[in-house]
Amino acid sequence: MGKVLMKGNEAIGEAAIRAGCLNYFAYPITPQSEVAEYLSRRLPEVGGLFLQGESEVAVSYMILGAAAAGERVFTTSSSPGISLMSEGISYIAGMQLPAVFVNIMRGGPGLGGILPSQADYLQATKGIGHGDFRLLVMAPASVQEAAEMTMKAFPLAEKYRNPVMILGDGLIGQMMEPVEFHDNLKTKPVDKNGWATNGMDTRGSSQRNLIRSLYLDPEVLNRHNLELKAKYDRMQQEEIRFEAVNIDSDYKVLIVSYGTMSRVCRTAVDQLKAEGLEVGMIRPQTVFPFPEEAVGNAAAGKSCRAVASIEMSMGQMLEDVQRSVKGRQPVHWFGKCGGEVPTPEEVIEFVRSLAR
Amino acid sequence: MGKTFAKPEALSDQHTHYCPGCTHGVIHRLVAEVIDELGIRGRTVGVAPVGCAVLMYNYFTFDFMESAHGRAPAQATGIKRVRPDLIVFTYQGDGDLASIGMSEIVHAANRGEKITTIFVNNAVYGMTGGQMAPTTMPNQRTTTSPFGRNVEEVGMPIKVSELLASLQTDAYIARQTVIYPKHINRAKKAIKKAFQYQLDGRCFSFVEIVSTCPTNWGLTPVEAVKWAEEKMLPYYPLGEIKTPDKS
Amino acid sequence: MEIELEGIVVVVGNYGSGKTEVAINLAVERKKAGFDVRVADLDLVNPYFRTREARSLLAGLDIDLVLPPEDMLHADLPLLSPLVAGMIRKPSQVTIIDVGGNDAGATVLSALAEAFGGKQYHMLQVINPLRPNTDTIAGCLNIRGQIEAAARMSINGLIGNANLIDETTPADIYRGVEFVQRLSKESALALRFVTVADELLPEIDMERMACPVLTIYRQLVPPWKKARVPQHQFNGGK
Amino acid sequence: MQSEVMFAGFGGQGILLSAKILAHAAMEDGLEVAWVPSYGPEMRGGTAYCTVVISDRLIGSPIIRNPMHLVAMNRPSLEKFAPLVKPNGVILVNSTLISIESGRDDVDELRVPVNDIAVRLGNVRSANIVALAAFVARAGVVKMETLRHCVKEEFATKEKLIPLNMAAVEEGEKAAAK
Repeated sequence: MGKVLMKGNEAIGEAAIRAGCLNYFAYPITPQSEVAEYLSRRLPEVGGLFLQGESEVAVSYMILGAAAAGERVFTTSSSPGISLMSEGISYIAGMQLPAVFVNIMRGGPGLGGILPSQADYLQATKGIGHGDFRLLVMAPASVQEAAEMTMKAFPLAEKYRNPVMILGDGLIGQMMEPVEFHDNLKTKPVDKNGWATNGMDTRGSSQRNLIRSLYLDPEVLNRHNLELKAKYDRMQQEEIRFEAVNIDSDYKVLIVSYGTMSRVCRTAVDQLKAEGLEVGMIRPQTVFPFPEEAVGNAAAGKSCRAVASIEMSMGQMLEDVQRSVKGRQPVHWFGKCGGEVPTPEEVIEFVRSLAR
Repeated sequence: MGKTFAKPEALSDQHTHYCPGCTHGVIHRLVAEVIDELGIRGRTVGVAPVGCAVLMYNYFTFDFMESAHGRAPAQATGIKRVRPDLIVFTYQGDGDLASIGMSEIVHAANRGEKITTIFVNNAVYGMTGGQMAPTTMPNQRTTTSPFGRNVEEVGMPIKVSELLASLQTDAYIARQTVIYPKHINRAKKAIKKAFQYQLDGRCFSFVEIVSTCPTNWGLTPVEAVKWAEEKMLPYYPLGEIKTPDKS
Repeated sequence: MEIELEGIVVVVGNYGSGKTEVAINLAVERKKAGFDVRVADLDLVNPYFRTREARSLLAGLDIDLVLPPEDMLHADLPLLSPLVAGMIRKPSQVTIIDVGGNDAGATVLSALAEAFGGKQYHMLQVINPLRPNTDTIAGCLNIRGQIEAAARMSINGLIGNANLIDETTPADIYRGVEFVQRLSKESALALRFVTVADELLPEIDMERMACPVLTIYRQLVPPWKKARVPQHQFNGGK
Repeated sequence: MQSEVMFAGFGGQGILLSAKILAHAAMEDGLEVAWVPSYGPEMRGGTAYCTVVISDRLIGSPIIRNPMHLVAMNRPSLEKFAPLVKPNGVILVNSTLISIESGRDDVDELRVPVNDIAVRLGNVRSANIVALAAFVARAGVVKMETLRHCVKEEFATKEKLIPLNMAAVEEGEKAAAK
């Protein structure tokens, strides 16, 4: 199959099917309702399950139940809906279940607006629910990448027995671009008989499985948390992904930007280069784990004079960038968060001001 | 006699943590007996609530999972929809099911999820220390209704079974109790019927069990049984409230 | 003056009145005075600062402590162990029952009415006049009424426990004694003893104390503090 | 080489659809493409607009303040967006509904009465295809042949609409030639 022109939302739905996930529970919310609309037609064609839940809260527990039963499962939502799911996500992390959540972010706080935003960065990367846990978070910058990351999310969720999040924004969901589905990203689910509550007969076992997050003994709960932490540490070792743009040049300014915002920054980098100002960019493809070392090394480049975190939020990723730069350079922030995506011209003007 | 008192295979050896006079132990046993009798232990998944029965998974010998407060029916939906061959039940109290989880139970029932719910109604939040529940009786004193449930302020107790029965989707809905030995057989029959409807792929099935909480009611076990009989049963009448066969 | 208490001692009071600290230290004192002592943790309403915090101290002194099963100690569950009814039915020389706060905590006593049936007991209300709601005589009597109604048992004695924890001064102690004596007169409830923290004891003029004194070696301390160790010469605070 | 085409008009004028067909054609021509809608309340009645970015290399920002070209289906969109078009771009004006001019002398202003043409063809709803074809014929951002193919494919599931829309393509192309 060659390229097809698809909306990001549709591509995410199709990618999940291609990845071998045939179970989808969801609740509609703009700007990601197309995923549900697409899958409500598409999943029955492939013998899959589509169910619209009564709320995002309920959906998060349908996901939990299906994941506990050992099946691949995912859902999609947007910022306010993800907040409602955060309770279930916390349980899923505590129970060490694999599941995939897609957040097509919109502006907030509160009802905010339906236009694109990256306002849930901290929520996604620092602790989306109660308790000590992390999600593995991937941030696509194109429809193609949204599809690929969705496909990769399932084996990663199973590898770590942890929820994985695709952190897109309204534009990634709504934009159409050509997309190609690569069959080599299709994976078989791992054997889950060791822990899934899929019925003893299914496993041919007389040992029952128990799935819980309740540990009354404080020492046992501490051990459980250490076990979780070890997984997050391992993600730091094995899962960091990023793209480096124009990093071989003698860049004076380093941009760190992800998702839709990084596309805008890329145009700015190209135009500034044409004008004779070299600008480098690190584009995190995983925002947890964050490419701390790559950003730190790039910031230490000998010609680098300033670092800018450019985001569609009020300096949320900035904290990770500052942490990575470790004081070696001044770190600046530029962004907007009302649904309006900063234009290349605005980014150019800001970067020029840093280079002066 | 010996046979009746043998421990069901579905029940573990562990002693329960329940207070003297609490009916959870009896209801657990009935569920276990039914699962044994239907021969479905190997394909049953239980969903435990938040409430006094939060640790109930310790007392059974088949697959079990914990749920968050009120969410068990959504979770059971998730399991059942992806594995329709499994037998899935939730076991919930009145705070869990009728308050924080009202939305989940209503929609699971209305979708006609082929799951079974055992609903233990003792008119009080047990776990958190005897606070008012949606099913607390008028004028009943609890730690958050110290002057008695004022129905002018907080409304009448919710009759969950009747509420669910009003949905137009097919369902099996029954209310029983286990406060006196004479009730226990009827309760077990209702539970068995509920599981049978699920096994047959028929409909959502729901059994409410009117129960006691001597510790939080501040009554002796004997008094608690009397209180349930005199105060609760007239308001929460026993029997089959809805069957799919009648609709 | 010596503390005189034998048989079943039920310790009740409002939230934060210091019931548990009193119950633990009373158990230690009675043990040192030569009695067989058992303690039941009957606080089902508050998951923090319960008798169970002092279980190693009590075990070291060979004081039997009835608790929910070990694996349930941190459960947010109202676990009424059937053992409690048993120890009321067959009390040891001193059986101390540490009840939860307010009427909510006392409700469980009502569920144990059968075990108490016909038995003599001391039901002592702990009063800290430096707590809200028990800073007036009327307040104390109001709480007494609520607890008695919930427990369906009668309070028949008082324990004065005036303290501001680390900030307690001798003046607080003297004023506290006066207060509980006045309360004792107006309510006709016997004042069984008052408490003084061991650190404060050297500053107290015992001549001014017109009732027995129980020394409190604080056990229920936050994690950054160490519990006090009861001294061997402990002898009822005389 | 990158060009950006902004389609703008009332909701319901088929703005998103003609943009999508253009995006599809660009993809078929082997170009990089991004179709970027404005979504939200304006989709339902007010001014709707949609941008198609076409490039022979990786597309950076899909957010375009100054498009190369504009297809304006109603007067508010011409007033709003005409000043933003880059010099030497094409502005297609739906002259059936727009009496004013763009006011630009540095662009190629193509005035086509697309609604009138569509009505003459038998269905006013084909106006968007007339406009698309006229625009492509003038601006040459994709091959006409590819466009024809993509229009046919778009209506593949509603086969009886194909003749009407193919006629719309022909008439649009003709109008641009005049």
